[in-house]
Order: sequence, then C-alpha cells, then structure tokens
Amino acid sequence: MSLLPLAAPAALFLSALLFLTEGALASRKAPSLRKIHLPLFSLLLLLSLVPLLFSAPESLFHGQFLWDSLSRCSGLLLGFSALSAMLLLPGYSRKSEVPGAETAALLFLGNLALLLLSSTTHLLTALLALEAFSFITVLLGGILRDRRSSEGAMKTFFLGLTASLFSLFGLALLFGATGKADIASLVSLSPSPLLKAGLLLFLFSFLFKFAMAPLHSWAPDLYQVAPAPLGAYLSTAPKVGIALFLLRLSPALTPLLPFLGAFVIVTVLWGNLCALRQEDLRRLAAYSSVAHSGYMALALLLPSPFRGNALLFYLTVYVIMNLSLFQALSLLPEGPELSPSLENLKGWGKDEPWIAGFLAFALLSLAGFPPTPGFLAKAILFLPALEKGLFLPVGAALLGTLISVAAYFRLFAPIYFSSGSTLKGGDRRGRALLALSSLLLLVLTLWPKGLTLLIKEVFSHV
Amino acid sequence: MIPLVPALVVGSLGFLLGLTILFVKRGPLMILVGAEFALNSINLLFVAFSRLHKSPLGDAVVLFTIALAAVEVAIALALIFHLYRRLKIKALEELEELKG
Amino acid sequence: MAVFLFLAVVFLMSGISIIFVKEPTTNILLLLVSLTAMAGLFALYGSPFLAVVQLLVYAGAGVVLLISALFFLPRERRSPPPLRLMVPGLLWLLLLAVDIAVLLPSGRGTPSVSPLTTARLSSYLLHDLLLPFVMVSLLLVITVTALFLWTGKERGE
Amino acid sequence: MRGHALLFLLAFPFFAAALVLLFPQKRRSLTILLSFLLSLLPFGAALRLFFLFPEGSTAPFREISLPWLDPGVSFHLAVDSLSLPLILLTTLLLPITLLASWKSPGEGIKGFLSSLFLLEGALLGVFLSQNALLFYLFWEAVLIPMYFLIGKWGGERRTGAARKFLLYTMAGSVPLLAGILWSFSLYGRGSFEIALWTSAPLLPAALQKILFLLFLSAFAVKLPLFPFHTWLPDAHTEAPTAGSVFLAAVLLKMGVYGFLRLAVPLFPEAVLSFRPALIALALIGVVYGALTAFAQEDMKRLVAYSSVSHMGLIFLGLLTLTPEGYVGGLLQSVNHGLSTGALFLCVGLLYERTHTRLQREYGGTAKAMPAFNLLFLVFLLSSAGLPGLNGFTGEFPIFWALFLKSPWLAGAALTGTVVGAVYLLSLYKRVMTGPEKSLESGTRLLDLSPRELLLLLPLLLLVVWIGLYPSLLTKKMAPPSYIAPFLKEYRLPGGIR
Repeated sequence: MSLLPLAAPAALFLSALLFLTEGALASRKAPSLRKIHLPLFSLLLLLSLVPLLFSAPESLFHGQFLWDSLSRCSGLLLGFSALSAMLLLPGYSRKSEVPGAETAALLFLGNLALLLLSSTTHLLTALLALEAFSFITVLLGGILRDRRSSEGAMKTFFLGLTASLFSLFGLALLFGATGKADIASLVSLSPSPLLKAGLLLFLFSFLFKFAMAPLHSWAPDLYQVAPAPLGAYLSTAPKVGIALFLLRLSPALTPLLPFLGAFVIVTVLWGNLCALRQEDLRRLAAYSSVAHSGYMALALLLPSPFRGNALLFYLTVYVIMNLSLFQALSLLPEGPELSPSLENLKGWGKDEPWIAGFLAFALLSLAGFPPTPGFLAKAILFLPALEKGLFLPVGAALLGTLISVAAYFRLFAPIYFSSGSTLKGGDRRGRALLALSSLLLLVLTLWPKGLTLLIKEVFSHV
Repeated sequence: MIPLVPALVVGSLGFLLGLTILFVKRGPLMILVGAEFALNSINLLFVAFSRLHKSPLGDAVVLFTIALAAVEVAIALALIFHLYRRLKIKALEELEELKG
Repeated sequence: MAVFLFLAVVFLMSGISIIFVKEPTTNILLLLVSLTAMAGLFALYGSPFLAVVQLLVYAGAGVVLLISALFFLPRERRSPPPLRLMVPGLLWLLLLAVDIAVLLPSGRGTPSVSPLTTARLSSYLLHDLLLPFVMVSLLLVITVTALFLWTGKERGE
Repeated sequence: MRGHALLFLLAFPFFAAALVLLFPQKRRSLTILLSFLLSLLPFGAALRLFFLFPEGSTAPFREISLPWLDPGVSFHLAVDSLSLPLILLTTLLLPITLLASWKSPGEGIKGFLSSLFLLEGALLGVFLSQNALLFYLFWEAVLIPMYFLIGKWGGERRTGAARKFLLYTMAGSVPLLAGILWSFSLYGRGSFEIALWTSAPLLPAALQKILFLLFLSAFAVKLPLFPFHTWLPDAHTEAPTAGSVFLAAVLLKMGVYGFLRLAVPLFPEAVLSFRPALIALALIGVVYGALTAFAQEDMKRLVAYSSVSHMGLIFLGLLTLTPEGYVGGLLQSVNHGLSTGALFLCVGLLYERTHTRLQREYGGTAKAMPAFNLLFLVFLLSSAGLPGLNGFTGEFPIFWALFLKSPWLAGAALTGTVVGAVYLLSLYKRVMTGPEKSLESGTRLLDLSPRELLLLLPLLLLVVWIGLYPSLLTKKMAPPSYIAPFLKEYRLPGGIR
C-alpha cells in the first residue's frame, strides 16, 4: 500500500491549518489579501494538485478512500473552482470585509471534504464529509457577517441540520437492512422495503446539498448573500463532490429510479421557472444552478456506460460555464444593501464589449444553445435517455431548456439593448480569469472530442 | 433479553418527536434541542441494529453522531452569539429580508 | 423489561413535554432528562461504553453549552420558573440512579446480550473506521474556524 | 476535394463576421463598403455553384464530409436542387441589404454588419447540412443574430418583439431537437446522417405521426403556419430593414426547406394523414393574412401580413405533393423572397426619408420620386402575381396543382390572391398617387440616389427575368431523389380525387 494518494488530502489539510494559524496570529490591520494570501494560496493549491497528476489507482482504508482517476478528476475540478474563487477575491468590491486567511482555510477544507466525498464508497465517510462541507457552506456563505449574510447562513444551517437528520435516520435503516455501510453491500442485496426507505432517506441530505427542488430553498438565499467570488465556488464545487459520489452510489439506486426521475422533473421545471422571474442576478444564477442539478441527476438514470460519460461531461462543462457566469457577476460592485440586479448590467455591451461577450457566451452555453458545450452536454445526456425510454424526464428537461432560454436571454436585453451608466468593479485578474474560462469553453466548442476522449480514459481506469 | 422491536419503535417515535419539536418551535435554541432529541433516537436505532447484526459498526456510528452533535451545537452557538450579541438582533422573526 | 419500559416512557414523555413547555431553561433540562434516559437504554442494549460517553460528554458538556447559550438571548426570554425546574431536576437525579444501577456489573438490568467491550470498539474504530475517525479532526478544525469567525475579534475596527 | 467550395461558402461569412469587427468604427462608409465587397465573395461562389450545377440533377452535388463528433455527427455538407435556389437567394440578399444599411442603424454599425454575416453563415449552414444534428445546430444559430438584429437595432418596441421572436422560435425548435434525438435512437444506425435515415425503411405510422408533429412544430413556426404566425408581424415591424428583408426572404423559407428536406422523406405517411388539417390551416393563413393585410395602416405590417398569406399559398402548393406543386412552391419561395424583400427595402427607403411607415402620412409620392415610383409599382405587381413578372410564374403551377386536386381548393386559395391584388394596389394608390403630402409638411422627398438604385436594380432584373424565363431556375429545380418518390403525377386534368 502506497501512501502517495494521501499526499493530496494531507496537503489540503496542512494548508488549511497554515492559513488558520496565520489568521490567528496576523495583525488585524494589514490588508494582506492580495500580497500574502493569494500567492500563498495559489502556490499551496497547485502543490496539492501535483499528486493528482500521477500515482496509480489505489484503495485505502478498506475501500473508504478510493484513489482512482475519478477522484483525481474531482480534485482537478475542485482545484479549478477554489482557485477561481480566490483569484476573484482581491477584485471584489467588499474585499475589506472578507477575512482572507479564514476564507483560504475554508476553501482548502472544503476541497478536502469534497475530495473525500467523491472518493469514498463508505456511507458513513460520505455523510461525515457532506456534513463537514455543509458547515463550510454556511461559513463561506456568511463570511461577510453582516445582517443579511448572517441571516442566510442561519437559514442554511438549520435547513441543512434538518436534512442531515433524515440522512442519518436513513443510514440507520440501511445499517439495519444490511449490517454494513458500504455501497457494495447495498448492491448485493435484493431490495427490501427497509432498504428502499433507508436509501431514500439517506439521499435526502445529498439531494438537499445538490440543490434539487423542492429541497433547494436555501440556495438562492445563500448565493444572494455570499460574496460573488465565493458564490462561484459554492455553486460549482459541491456539485462536483456530490455528483461523483452519487455516481459511485448509482448501482445501488436502481430501485429508486422512478423517485429520482420525479425529482429531476420537478427540479428542471421549477428551477428554470423561478429563474425566469428573478430580478436579482445572483438569485437568478442560483436558480439556474438548481436547474442544472436536475440535468445532472438525469444522467444518474441512464444505464451504465452512458451514465458516467454523460455525467462527467455535463459536470465539467457546467463547472466552467457557471464559473464564467459568476466571474462576470463578480465584476459588479456590491454593498450591504446593493445586490446586483438586471438593471446593473445596462450598457455593458457598449462599455465592456469583451466582458459582455464572454458573459453572453457563457449564457448561451448555460441555455444549451448549439454549438456551445452546454448543448453538447445536453445532447450527450438526452440521447441515451431517449433510447432508454425516459420520455417524461427528457420531455421535462427539454421544456426546462426552453424556459431557461427565456430566463438567460433576459440578461441580453439590459446588456445589449439599452444603455446606461455601467457600474465598474473588478480588476484585471477577474477579467483575465473570465477570459480564461471563455477560452476553455471555446476549446470545448471547437474540439469537444478532446473531453470525450479524456472521459473515456478516466472510465477505462475506474 | 430485551427484544429489538421495542427499541426500534421507541427510536422511530423519538425521531418523529424530534422533528416535531424542530418544526413547531421557534428560536434557534429550541431547534437545536429538537435536533439533539432526534439524533438520540437515531442513536438508539444504531445500537439496536448493532446487536442484531452483532457488528460494532452501529456503536461506532453513535460515537460519530455524538461528535457531530457536539460540533453542530458549537457552530450553532457561535452563530447565535454573533447574531444576538454582535448584530443585536432581538428575535429571529426580524430576519425576513431574503425572499423570492 | 420493566426498566426498559420506564426509560423509554420517560424518554418519549420528555420529548412530548418539550413541545408544550415554553421556557427555554425547562426545555433544556428536559433534554438533559431524555439524554440520561437514553444512556440507560444504551446500557440495557449492551453498550456500557456508549452510556458513559453519553452521560459525560453529551449530557454533561453539551447541555452545559446549551445552558450557557441561554445567556446570549435577550433578557425577557429567559423566564425563571423555580417550580418548573424542580420537576425535571428531580427526575434527572432519579434517572441517574437508574443508569448507575444498570451499568453496575451486578446491576438488576444487566442485559442478556453479550456487551460490546470497550477494547473491541476502540480497535474497530482505529482499524476499520480509521478514515472517519480521522475525519472528526476535519470537523473540529471547521468548528474552530467558525468560532474564530463569529466570536473572535472584529476585523477592521 | 471539390466540396471545398462548399466549405468556403459556409466558412467565409463567419470569417467575415469576425473580420468586420476589426474595421474602423469611425469611418462608417468605408466599413460598410468593405463589408459589401466581402459579401460579394459568397455570392460569387454561389453563382459559380449555380452555373456548375447540372441541369435536372437530383443527386447531392459537391459533397464533403469531415469527421467531427461521435456518434455519427459529421460535418457533412452538400448542395442539391432543393437547397441551390435558396442558397443563391441568401447570398444575393446580403450585399443588397448591406447597401441598404448605409444610413439606418444608428450606432454599433460593426456589430450590425457582423450579425448580418453571422446570419448569412447560419442560414447557409441550414441549407447545406446533410447531417441532422448539424442542421439543428445551424437552425438554432440563425436565432441569435436575428434576435440581436431585432432587439438591438430595431424600432420602438424592439425588446418585446425580439423576445417574442425568440420564444416562438425556441418553442418550435425544442420539439425539433427532441424529434431529431428520438429519430436517432429509432433509426438505430448510430448516425445523424440524413441520407442514412431517408434510405432506411419507413417507421411505423404511429411513430411517424408523433415525430412529424415534433418536427412540424419548428417548421410551422418558421413558415409561419396559421395560428403560429403571431410573432411575425411584430418581428417584421420592429426589425431594421435588413432584418426584415432576411426574415421575410430567407428565414421563412427555412420552414419550407425543413418540411421538404426532413418531414416529407422521413414521415410521408404522417404527412398524408395530417394533410387535410394542414391544408385547412394553410388556407386559413392565405385568406386571413390577406384580409388582415388589407386592414393595416403601417406599411411594414401590411407587407408582413401579405407574407403570411403568400407563405400559406406556397405551403398549399407543397401539400398537394405533386411535381407541379413542388416546383411552384419552391419557385414561389424564391419569388416571394425577391419581391417581398424588395418591398421591405422600398418601405425602408421611404422610412429613411420621412420616419414614418403609416400610409396616411404619405400621398403623391410618385411625383416627388418618379424612379422609385416605377420600381415600387413593379415590385407590388410582382407580389400581386401579374403575368409577366416572377410572382405569376410561381403561383401558376401552384394553382394548377391545386385545381387538379380540387377546383374548390383552388378557388378558395384564389380569393387570397384577389384580395392581395386589391390591398397591394390600394397601398400604391394611397401612398404614391393623390396630392403630394410631403410638400405640406415641408420636407422634400428626394428620389433614389445611385446607391439606392444600385441595390434595387438587381432585384428588378430578376423579377422580370424570372417572370419571362422561369426555366432559368426551374431547369435546376428537379425534385431531389429523396422527395421524388413521394410526388404523384396527375396524368389527366380530370383526375380529381
């Protein structure tokens, strides 16, 4: 047994400790976010990504920690998300209120928790990792610590607490049904009512954190109060961890497929419908991320080879395009009473043609317009679903896509069709990051085969 | 020998009671009390199933639940302290800004 | 069986009472009662170690934390009901006696199931469940961060 | 290798769209002139293609297929006798609309020109694609530049009109996507190649019906088939002149093209079983469009409703499923593009001078603008179907096919044309004749400038040419091999069924 796979989690944990110590010791007044925290963070994060690049597949802790190409994928996506959040922070309009060291530590801890979540086949480990991340969600969401963000944090905390009670109850039932707590033993047993009930309840917290309607109500509140750079992280990273864990769990989910299908239908329709009537940009983004959770969950209903391919493709594309969206939103100034709304985008197309163009590209992709990667992700998802005869969920998803086009195109009207005084915020770093994300999207548009080949490679080693 | 079924009944009833407390009561402390009560009932289920399967896993999970509960209480109290002391909030009903 | 029934009824009744009682202080005492009753049930089901942990860590430390939290609340919310505190208080003492009786090796409630020894549990924890065990430290670090953020010194002042 | 001409034809507009963005913003005339010159290149390529295309050929021409995506999505392009006239029309209209845009869009001229090039590229993509997913991709891509053309450079109520356009079109094309994906799984050949689908055995009738309805929803919105037409008047009225021209001349033909390219060859039994209902809807469109056009005060709205009527007639012709109906429908598609496009240009020219499109604000314009008067009259008559002009050559085979099918049907459809002649001539009478209103309000109407003459003359030339010598087009419009089996010949004039 090689201990090399532990290097990545250990690096994440030690980096977090380092930042916590720095936060506790550092002088309170020095504004060190840009000068100290950012370079250190980037360096440490990149270091923690190094072990992802090599080292053979390995199973540690009796299969509770799998080090395979899937978990390495997860590590890379999470790293991209965290790095993007941290790079955006120095350009954020309320950066003086964000404690840099603690934020950096929380990002590391969050990545650690999600990496563990996506690499485990043990239900207890998964639940603990999810709980850990749910606390981190609350802390990052409420990091500004003013009235509004504390309210959002509070609501999320108590809703999450309730959801986790259900999951724990489910875990107890699963333990009662199987006497074990790993995925393999769930699959090997024929489904009894106790097993089904346990699985259903166990999923509760996961679907909650994945923001599936009707368990999504925390997401808009939290994304609205969280600083936009952290919103970028919170709307992408947990989806990676949870989706990949659910992918590992999916062989056991067969008896629950109708139930999951119902969740998918409700989520894609409700998420997109709610996005349609939002004026606040980050609430809109939150509902859009709710809807995308629905599409990703649709992948779980597919038969085996398609399931992983469709999910991983969609997930990768989603992470990039949603980060683009939040990177663009991060350029808008915020305040205790000012939450950017559609009005604030007026005149962007004229004053900031490049930024507006990048945002438009991301929006088209989110709406699933051909030939953007968002469309390809949906095509790769819907095709096998239709072949399997999942007409109802696919129909709902298509209808949801239609609604989402209307929702995303609402942003084009202020950006391009009206002029106004542009609110300027953000710095070069944020702009460069947005350009990078758009470039990635462009590469995926022109050469999607690269990603499909990569995904094939990933699953050939699992 | 105490049979398992009563323990399962008590545990499930307790879980429902805990949820009821959670939904009926206002105020963060009472929500915590409800959550703790529900957690305890779940623990009883774990212990009972542990005996059924003659596996120490259930007992071990109880230890984790207790740790989780402690962490939850600590974080919740920190948040409550922040809300009531720093932000001078009188009651949670004041917090109704986020909607939609 | 009689002991089981007594503990179970007390556990459930205290839960029901929490729903109907308004004062936070009484409610927390009722929670303490239910936790103590649960400790007895753990012992009955052959987990003396868990019972002790429950009594010391959970019922002890957890409830103390909750009670101390009462003092954050605005003053009018903590009503001091002297008599209402007496009933759960006495009940708690009674339960404590029952728990100890069950836990004692020669106690009347000694379970017929073979109890899980502490040694076996700890070796299981450190061997089979090493990863979750280590992960508790992750949870603790997060808690420390939360305390830093919400109760530490204010920034930028 | 010779298919590279198609690759050039398709790629050049996108390249030009990017190139335009590099032109100097300040020097407006230069920018427009340069893009005009650029736009001549695809037109030249299309013309060359047209002359090289063998007469009476029914096979795909200049095929090229590049691997692109798994599974079965290749970059497969070809031109055939169905798409050839539409490609020619698209590439012809771009230089003309560019010349017409000399003054109209106030700001952001580069974005405007770029959008037009993108629109051209996407439309060519629709007509060239031989792969269903590629077809859908371009079908959707048409939407975006058009959305911006209406929404950014449109009239007063442009945002609402743009959104309406978007929603209607999307509501149509999402079922289309579902239908394409479903067909992919039903044909079970692991490929989106249309040729593979059309050569496969027909699907069971019940499935055909469902899929046909899914496909039709997209085509019916674009056509537009009554009652899915309500987006069209708003979009036309609010769009800038260039947008209106493209919308009427080419975008509506996407519905015709899609119907012929996909719906007829793949679901012939479904087409037959839904034919009575479709004929009824198309007939309602013909009459309703004509009557509503009659009542319009806004000239753009009038032309827009006349489009609804004319497109109904084209669809009626196609629905007869006869060679006459096919040729008439396709020829009339081109004719409608030419004459309606020209009418929108004329209305745009008037609007540039007076900033109103209301008929009552005009009068006696013929005296002020004699050259314009002549051209406008010719285009109106062409639209009304006067023999000797192009409208007649398209309408005649359609009515012939309709008459063979059922004289009653032909008679009912004829009312649309009669009413059409009435409102078009009444438009001429109200706007061009009578006392000169412009003198009263003090603005002097200037006659056509050389540039304006230049942009209308090619259209005039074609209108007359096709009117006198339709074989110029029809000899290269033989029904392609995938449609021909479904067109029934009527041997006897009395062969009425």
